[in-house]
Formats: sequence, structure tokens, C-alpha cells
Amino acid sequence: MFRKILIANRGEIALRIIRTCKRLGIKTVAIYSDPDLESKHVTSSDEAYRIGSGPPAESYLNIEKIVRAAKKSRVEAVHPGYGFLAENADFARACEESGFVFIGPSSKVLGNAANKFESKRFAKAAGVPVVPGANSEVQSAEEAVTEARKIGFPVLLKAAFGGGGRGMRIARTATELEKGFETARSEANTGFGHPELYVEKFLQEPRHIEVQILAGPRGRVVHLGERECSLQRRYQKILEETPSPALDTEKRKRLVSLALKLVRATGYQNAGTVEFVMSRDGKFRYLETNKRIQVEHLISEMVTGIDIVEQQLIMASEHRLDLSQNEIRFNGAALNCRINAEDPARGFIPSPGRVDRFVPPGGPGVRVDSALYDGAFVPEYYDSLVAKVAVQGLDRTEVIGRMKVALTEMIVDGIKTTIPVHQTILEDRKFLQGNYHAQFLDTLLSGWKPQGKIAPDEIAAVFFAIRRKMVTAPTLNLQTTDRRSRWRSILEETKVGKQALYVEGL
Amino acid sequence: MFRKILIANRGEIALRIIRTCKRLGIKTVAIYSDPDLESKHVTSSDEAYRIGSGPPAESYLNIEKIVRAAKKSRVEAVHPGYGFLAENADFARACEESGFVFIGPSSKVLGNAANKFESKRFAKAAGVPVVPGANSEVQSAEEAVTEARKIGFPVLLKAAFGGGGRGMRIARTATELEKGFETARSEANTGFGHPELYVEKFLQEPRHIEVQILAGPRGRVVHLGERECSLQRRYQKILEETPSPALDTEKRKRLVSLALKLVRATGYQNAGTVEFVMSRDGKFRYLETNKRIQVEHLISEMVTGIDIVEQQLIMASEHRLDLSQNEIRFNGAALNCRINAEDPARGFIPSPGRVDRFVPPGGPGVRVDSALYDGAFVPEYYDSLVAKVAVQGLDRTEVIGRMKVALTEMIVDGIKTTIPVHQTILEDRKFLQGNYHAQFLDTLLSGWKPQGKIAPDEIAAVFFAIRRKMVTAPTLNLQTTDRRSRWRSILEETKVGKQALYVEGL
Amino acid sequence: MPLLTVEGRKYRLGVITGEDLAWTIPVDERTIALEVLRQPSDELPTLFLRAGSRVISVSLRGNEGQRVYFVEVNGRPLIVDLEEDSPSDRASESTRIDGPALVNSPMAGKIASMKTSVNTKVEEGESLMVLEAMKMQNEIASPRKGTVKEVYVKHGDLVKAGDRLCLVN
Amino acid sequence: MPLLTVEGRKYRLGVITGEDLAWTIPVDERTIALEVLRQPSDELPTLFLRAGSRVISVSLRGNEGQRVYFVEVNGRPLIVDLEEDSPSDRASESTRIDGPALVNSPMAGKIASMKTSVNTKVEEGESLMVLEAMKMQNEIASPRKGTVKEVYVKHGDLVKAGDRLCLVN
Repeated sequence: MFRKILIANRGEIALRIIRTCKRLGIKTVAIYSDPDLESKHVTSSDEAYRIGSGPPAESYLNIEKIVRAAKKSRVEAVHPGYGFLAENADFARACEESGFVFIGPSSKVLGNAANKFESKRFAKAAGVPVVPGANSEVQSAEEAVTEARKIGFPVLLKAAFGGGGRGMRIARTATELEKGFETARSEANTGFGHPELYVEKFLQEPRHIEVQILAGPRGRVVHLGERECSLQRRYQKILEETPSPALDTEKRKRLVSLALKLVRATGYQNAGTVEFVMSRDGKFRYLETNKRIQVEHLISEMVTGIDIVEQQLIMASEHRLDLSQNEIRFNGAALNCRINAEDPARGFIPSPGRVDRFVPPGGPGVRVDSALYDGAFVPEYYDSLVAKVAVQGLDRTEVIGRMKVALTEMIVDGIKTTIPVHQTILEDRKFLQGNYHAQFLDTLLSGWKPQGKIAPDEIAAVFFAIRRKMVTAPTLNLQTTDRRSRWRSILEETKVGKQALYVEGL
Repeated sequence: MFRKILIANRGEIALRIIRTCKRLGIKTVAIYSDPDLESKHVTSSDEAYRIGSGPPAESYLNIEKIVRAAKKSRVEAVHPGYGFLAENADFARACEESGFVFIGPSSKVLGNAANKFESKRFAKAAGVPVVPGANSEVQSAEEAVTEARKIGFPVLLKAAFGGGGRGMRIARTATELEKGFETARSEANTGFGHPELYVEKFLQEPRHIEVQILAGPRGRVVHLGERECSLQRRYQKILEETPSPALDTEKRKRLVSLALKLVRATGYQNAGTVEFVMSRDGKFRYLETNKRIQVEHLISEMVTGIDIVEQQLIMASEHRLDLSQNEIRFNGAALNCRINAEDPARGFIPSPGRVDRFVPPGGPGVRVDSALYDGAFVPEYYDSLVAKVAVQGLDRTEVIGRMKVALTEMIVDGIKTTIPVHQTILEDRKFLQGNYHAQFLDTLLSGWKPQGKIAPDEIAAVFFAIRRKMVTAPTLNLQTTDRRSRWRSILEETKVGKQALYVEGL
Repeated sequence: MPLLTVEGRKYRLGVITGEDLAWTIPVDERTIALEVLRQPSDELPTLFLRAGSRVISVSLRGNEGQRVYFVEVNGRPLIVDLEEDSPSDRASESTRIDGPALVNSPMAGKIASMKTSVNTKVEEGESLMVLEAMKMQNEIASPRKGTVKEVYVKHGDLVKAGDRLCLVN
Repeated sequence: MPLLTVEGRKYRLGVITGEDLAWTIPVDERTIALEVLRQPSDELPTLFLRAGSRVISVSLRGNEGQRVYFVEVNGRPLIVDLEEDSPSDRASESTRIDGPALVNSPMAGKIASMKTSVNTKVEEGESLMVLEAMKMQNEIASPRKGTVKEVYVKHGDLVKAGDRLCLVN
């Protein structure tokens, strides 16, 4: 096993990798941009190096600086996490050439197949149906329109390198396609360091279901079941679950066998995810392979008990896969909510800033992956994902119940988050029936408004507390940005006895 | 299912029960003593009633007041949690007579068998070996000595009602027995409302292993495997694990069959634990049956996926047990650490007080059950248990690794806790081999001292920060009890620029 | 009558009556009885109240301006807006803008592209510029139909929340 | 030389030398080089330092008396004791008590039973009384051999941490 690795990422996924490394006795090296000096992944690792200023291009996308940090710290391997350079063939190559193991597929595999057209060709050759789309990148809006006319509108503009919804745009007409082209390019570039786009057929209300696989050398491949990822808002997954409520045993078998076929056909190695869409008539079509650990990997870990990061490390360091399919058991169901720093009441605009207080939920079946802490800073430069809350249980009903309880317990104060949106979803009748598709949330969440569920007695209590304060102390109007100090200052004005007062309540 | 229940307990176990009730849509009624007004179980429940002042006899042991609260709030049932009145036949009877379901065995079962001699007689009749001991309570120290001479020293003095180590004393001589008698009586009375004691043979270095069972009506009984509970300090369990590292398949089978035999022989119903000692020659002897949910129940929940509180509720409300043994699967291993508010550096003296900050650990396989929060108050009147950290994983090695990581992440600031003691245990060679017994910790922890593991560079950093402060601002000497305000006050003195300063670290 | 806005919902409050430990407060159509269980102290700056069968804890954590209060109810943070004099039937819909509209940045970020320039005519909802933050491209839409009178930023500028972006007349 | 005690261990510190952002500090036999990465600010009262390959964050959260500091290192709270002048070889063993010993309560609790009374002779380690807290019976042992001169509490009394219990001469 490796003795020391560098984690070429930040925030919750860096911390997630550190946790497994600590358990296995592997030293970790963190990298950070200036605004991330305060991030938990910096102080949780054994070593930490600054690699540049806030913008990703200056830091987490800067291959040269990251390789320099890896050399300086003399690591044996580099874990890229997800996003940033996770699927960047140049980065994988730079690691390989500098003598570091890239914990993921080889640069050759990334170079050939991160480029999505290659893997689609492989899929077709292996007899796996694919979503209709262009066979190469489009360099301009005009080219995109030509391609789109061949495929037939509506189409999707997608980033050729990377995934996760960044750089994606739907276009129903040539005008829409032209209009969205530059924005999508720009997002793709910021997100993955590659502006290249391609055009794909836009499907009506499909299910988006993926299969987690672990692929060792010599064609040894196991799967950890599927993840239902149809709950997306503008192509960003929001809530994932396993098993998919849309699959019966027969369909699941078919899906998994397509995924394994695809992995074997492309010769993929390391952890990966094979994404499919399922059309309303139950047909699966291959979408792409995510050649990295994914945001939502934890629900697969929870139902199988397998630590996917550990498996990645074993595969990369020892070139073996110890697992065989028949020893992998699937226990119950699991659900993952992505808690994003966004304000759903204002059209989901980003809500970076300082988190005054972070209280994760606890209790049976709950797992929280987050780099938040009291006083943590969420920079405006990076992904808005600040926490993942996942729950596991015997069945879907138990799991939904546990998630509801968990979200009422969770507190993220100081920034706005998508927690109330998850609560809306968890109450939705169609969601509860498992009856949804990839465009379902765009409808459910359009014009989303806060629920205003505060009880009248709580309102009365708040009003009473404010009025009481006005009587006993002058209202202060402080301008400092720290709420704790404001609180303190107000309270110091209050002239109340130190003796606590007890009153019979019964 | 019940629509509303009262929880006759406090702190973490009350919150644990509330969590399951919330998931199942059952309204909860909390009770609280004066110092517990601020407790999380009060604000997390749907209703809350004061039942008296701090001392348990005035509140959580006061049957009359609790029954009054149950009547006032019109609940259908009462969950007693563990400790306090959980195994008190008078309380169960008072509930039954007032028309509330007591979520536990009937008062008749508690009345007959909480009294431990009855159940031992049942055990003997059923062919289950028992630990040698008296057949009835002892009323005085003299009587205890007479009994002890019959059994042969060394002996254990134990509380006749209740468990968990309260009221227990070892006596190797008549003098020791006379000396410890009154203290043990007093502890038993404070803990369970019953001062009665009895005498039992003290066994040398036994294993303490228990079997979790769920017993429905009509003799339907399932088990959720065993818990190894030998890691005790002065008869207080400190760390529990499942499966027991001392059992092979054959021994486990034997242990479980003895437990099931015992439960069937005594006609026990509801969730319960059958406790055994295993002597060095591998023989099991029945110790007692715990007729309640236990502190360490969560490790059984984690390996089986079964919510024991939910099962208690189903058994009590619907008089059925839906589970059958062959559908219960055991997944990997689990470990539970009891985090107590005690100062291990000062002989484990209680450390009640205000918790300035509470940061629970997160990540894969970690579960935290605690009522702590930033600013929570730990009263001096009750049990010192303030949090349980449990981890689950594929095997013992993974689980121990996960627990170590979890404990480094956990923060309980403001009071002293046993976290560093758990860290000592988790590093111990014999513990790692699974080679320990019920007297093991008394040796390992006698004269326990803090490890002082702070790295020299951290020491340098602390010293630099203090010196820097002395140069830039006069040292303040504040007497307020709130550390946050002290912090704030010191910082306000500091004359530093608002502009953050970035320096190249690479 | 005072109007309290919390999580997007408005509550109409009445006059607090009572004394010592027992008080009543009208909230919308209902009247809530509150009993003071424990006053805030230096050690614990939290007020504990009983409302019927429930215990409610309230801490005032601060305020901003004359109306916005940061409170904690049963340990949960809330931001409340207290409007002291609510004219009987003020329209709660978004008020129409007739004068010049100053467009401020809703968040910190970078101007990824400009879609308008001085003296350009714009429709209500038309994109004025794209602001990049947290790897997302956020279109800043015009709040009204009119003409762009002033533009305070350019492509590539870093802006903070509240910074002026442009003026539409 | 200053002596810093943390978690039961003592560290001998030397003179801080350096300037601006680069400093060195002797700790026991080693010399630690520190680089200031970020100064505390109003918004974030934390000092960020680099020590070799590590980033260390330190916040001073307060102090008590002249010596005890509450600090946070990499987010973890620590209580440190800083003794300014450590005589070269002060005995670190527990100092023997020769004069009268005042026994204070180590915690809040209730006097569950008295094991001694005025003018009783006691051995070192002998039980003086039992203090009940958190459902545990805690024996208060005599710190020295001698005679109980004064007793300030009786059975059933509630005491706070630090309250006088008795005096042994």
C-alpha cells in the first residue's frame, strides 16, 4: 500500500479521502488555494501546500503547480477526487511521467475515452445501445447547429471533458443553441479546463440510472449496484438513491450486464460509473462513463459496506481487485442529499460566505460527508456543494423517513442552502411513489418558495423576545460581520439577574 | 401504531427514541427536571413537561409526577429508556393501571424477575448454568458476610434492581464487604430507587458477553447476535463490540441457544438482553436479563439494520413480532465507545458543566447518539454518559481504524471526557488481539495519564501566538465564565490589520 | 400593527398583554399564551417560554438595521424581519419599478461576459451580463424595460455582493 | 526559561527570534521554524502558520489568571499552562504537603456521607467523606496524614466545585 499520497482536490471530497487514508495509515498531502487556507482539508492532512490564488485555473486546475507540490512532498501517488482534474488526461500523464501513480485510469484510457465519442463507438461495437449524438466535438455555434439538425432538435450541448452537469445546455431551436453556446463553453472551461462541447439528442423524461463498477486488472470487474440519479435541476444531480425505484430484478440484471459489457469492451480500470438513460419504454441507452469517484458514491458504500476509496487505493497500488461479485451483498436502501450553498428562494443563486454554525444530523443510519465547521468559509470560486447527507435503512420508506428527520436536525447558519428544497422533494407524492424522471425537478422546483412552516407559538415567542429586549435595553445597530459578536454585544446590554428562574410547568 | 408516547427519560436515549418516533410519525412527550430545561430532548419533542427539581428522586424517579404528565398529555404509551425506572415494576404497574402501555415487559414480569433470584431459578430449571450466588437479598452487612462465606470470597455486591454497574462492589474479605455495603446501597437507591443488594461469586477474569433478543408474544423470539462487553472500568461498560472476538461459530451457537432457552423459560417479552459470563475454560454462565433497551444497543442495530426502538414500539402496540430469524443478516462488525463526562486524569471524577462546543465525527460507518450541542449543560445529577460513538465496517480491523479516526475528529470542549481513554484502549496490543476480560481495563487504566501527544511544532505555534498577543495587546484577566466572551474580549484588543495576508508556502 | 416576516411568510402581530410571567400575544387570527419559564442570564442568554404543551427557547443573536433580527428558536437559527407599522393592506406583490433601477450584484463573483452596454435598450428580464460564481454562470436580468444608462463593471471584474453593476432607466 | 504544560506534558521553550514572517522557537531539544501565512483579522481571529510541511492554525480563545490559556490548534481546543520562569530543575513530582491542607471539592455534588469529624486522626489517602455526583459515589481522600481540624460541610449538603470541605493539619 502507498505510504503517502497527494490529494489534488479540496473540501468534502479531500476530507473523505483523508479519512480513509488515516484509517489505513497512509500519510496525506493537501493542496490549497489562498481562500482555502482555512479549509478543513488543510488542517486535517499531514502536510499542506499552497498552490495559488482562488480561481481554479490558478490552483486546482494548475497541473504544473500540483505536480511541483507532489514532487516536493515526495508522495507515491495522487488522488484527484472528482471534478477539477479528475478526468484530465494531461494531468494523469504529468503524474505518470513524474513517477507518481495517478489513482484512477491511466492517461491513455482518459485520453482515448474521456473524449466521449470514443467510448460511444466502443459501446456500439460491443452491442450496447447509445444516445444518438454527434461523433465529434463542435468548434462553433454554427457547427453545433449543423450537427443538431442532423440529430434533430431538441438537443443537449454537453462538455466533452468532465461531467456533473457543468457546461450543459438544452436547445430546442437553432437560436437557443446559438445563444447558449458561449456560456456552456465558458462553464466547461472553468469546470474542467477544457472548453470543448458536443451535441447529443435531448430525450423526453428519461430516467438517469448509473452503475458503480470497480475494475481491476486482467478484466476482473465487479459492480456495486445502481444509483438512480434522475432528480436533477438543470442537469445537476440533487438527490440520489439506491436501489432505483424504477427497476425490477429483471431490468436491474439487464442494466448491470450492459454496464459490465461496456467496461470490458473499453478495457476500463479503477473505480468508475457507467451512466445510462432509461426511456419511458424501459430501454437503456449508454450515456457516458465517469472515470472517477463520484459525488454520490457514498450510497453505494452504505448498501454494500465497501469503501470505494480504499478499493481505488488497493487497485492503484497493488494492481489487484480482491472483491468477487458473489461476496458483495446489498443491504437495504440508501439516499443521498446534496446540500449546496445556494439560495433556492432566489433562483438558486450561489450563496458563498462564512458559515457561523454547522450542526450535522446524527442517529441511526445517518452519514455526513462535509468539510464544514463553525466559522468555515465557503469561497465563491468553487462548486456550491458543501455537505452530503446520506442515510441507509432496510427499505425506501425507512430511508426517506430517516432523511426527513436528519434534515430537520441539520443546521447550516450564515449561508443559504438547498436543505428546504430537499424537504420539498421528500414530501412530494410522486417522489414518494418513486415515479419521477430527469426533467421532474425542473417542474417541481420552478418558482419554488420557502414553506414558512414556523408555528404561530414560535412566532409569538420570537416577537416577545424582541419586544422584551427593546424594553430592557436600547436596540443596538452594529455593523460588524460577525454575528456572534453582535449577539454578545446585545446581551451585554441586557440587565437581567444572574439567578435562573424556574417556574412550574405542570 | 401509537400516535403519541411519553418518554420517561432524558438526554441521549430520550433523543434516540424521539428520532425513531419522528420517522414513524409518532408524537413525543418529554419530561424534564429543572436543570434539564435546556436539554435537547425537551426542544426536540412535540410536548414537554417539567416534573421537578434536579435530584432523580424528585424527577426522573418520581412515578407519581411522571404518570401525571402522561395523563395530562394523553399519551397512549410510555417508553422508559434505560436506567431510572426502566426496570421498575411499580412504574410499569402505575402505567398499566392508568391505561398507558408500558413499552417493555409487563409489571408482572418485572416484579417477578427483575428480582434476579427468580430468573436464576428459572435458568437453573431450564438447564442454563448460572453464576454461584445468594438466593435472596441481603438486608445488612452482617447478612452479606454470612452469604459470602457460604459462596466463598471473593464476592460481588450487586444491586437487586437495575444494572449497569451502579451499586456494585467487589469484596475479597469480610472487612471489605462491610466497608462497601452502605456505599453500594446508596448508589443502588440513587440509581434505581431500590437500595436492595445481593451477593454473588466474583469470577476471575471472565468475559462478559450478552445476547440481544426481541421476544414477541406466543413464544416468538429472535436474537440480534451477541455483544462483547468485557471492557469495563469498575463494572461500568466503557467500550462494546460485536461480534465478540472470543467466540467461534460453535461457541456463538451455544451462547445464543442458551439465551433463547432462557428467554423462553422465563416467558420474557419485548426487547431484552441476556447476560452471560464466559470463564477462561470457555463455559458460559447466566448472569441476568436486562429488561430494557441498553446503552450499547446501537452496535446490534448497525450490524443487523434493525431499529430496536421501532421493534419495541411494534411489539408494545401491535403485540406482534414481524421478524423471523432467517431474515436477520449480520453485516460485518461494530464498536461502541461510551463518551463520559469524567476526568480520566483525575481518577475519572465526574466532570459536569457547560459544553462550549460539540463537534461529532462524520464519514463512512460512523453513528453518533448524543444530546450534546454547543452550549449544552451537563447536570451533576445524572449519569455521566454524554455521547455514544459507534462505527460499523466489514471487519474488526476496519472498525477499529474507523473508530480511531472518529475519535480524533470529535470535540467536546468545556468539560473533560473519556475520549483519550478510548484512544488508549484502541492502541493497546491485547485489545487489538481481542485478548481481554472483565478485569482487563482496571489494570490498563489504573494510574492512566494523558498521552501528551501534541507535536513540538504545535507547541511552538501556541507559544508564538501567546507571545505575539502579549506584544500587541495587554493580557486580559477576565473572570467571566463564558469562554467565548473572553475570547472575543481578548481579540478586540488586538491591533491587527483587517486585510488578510497571504504568503507563498511553496 | 407589527408585521413579522419569517421564511417568506408574513405574520400579523397584536399587542402583548399580561404581566410578570404570563403573557398573551395575538398572531394572525389566534392568540398565543406564553409563560416565562426561565429568563436569560449571563451564563445562558436564552429565554425559555411555555406555549401550551411546548417549551420554546429563544435567543436574540443580533440585529441588522432597524428591522432584521437574527434569532434562534429551539436551537435553530432564523432571520426575521419586523415591520413596525404595517399599513392595513399594503400590496404584498413585488412593487412595480417606475424610476431608474440600480442593479446590484446578488453575490460575489466574476463578470464572465457583458450582454449590454450604455444606451442599449433592454426588455424586462433581458440578460444584462453573466456573473460567474461557484462554477455556475448566472445571468443578471434587467428588473425593468428601459435603457441602460450607466455600466459600472466590465468583463473579468471581480465583484462583491451588493456592488453596483449598472443603472437601467 | 518558559515552561508550557499541555495535556499533562511539559515543554521547555526558548527565546523567539526572527522578524516579519519568519521566526524560530526552541522547543525542548529542537528548534522549530515558523512562517506566518496569515495574520488574525476581525473577520477571522485565527493565526495561520507554516511549520515545515504543515499548516497550523492557532486561535487564542481566552485566558484565566496569569498562566492558563485557552487556545485552539487546528480547530481543536487545548488548555495550556505557561510558567514564565521555570527554576532550572524544579521537582516535577507531586510536592509533599507539610502545612495544613485545605480540602476542596473537586466537583459539584452532594455530600452522601461523612467518614470523619473534627479532631479525628486520618492517614494519607483515608476517606474523609463521600461525594455523590452523576450517580457515582466519589470518595474524598485525605491529602496527608494528620488531624481533621475543621469540617465545613455535613451530610446532604450540596457543594460546588472548589467549595471548602475540610481542613487537615
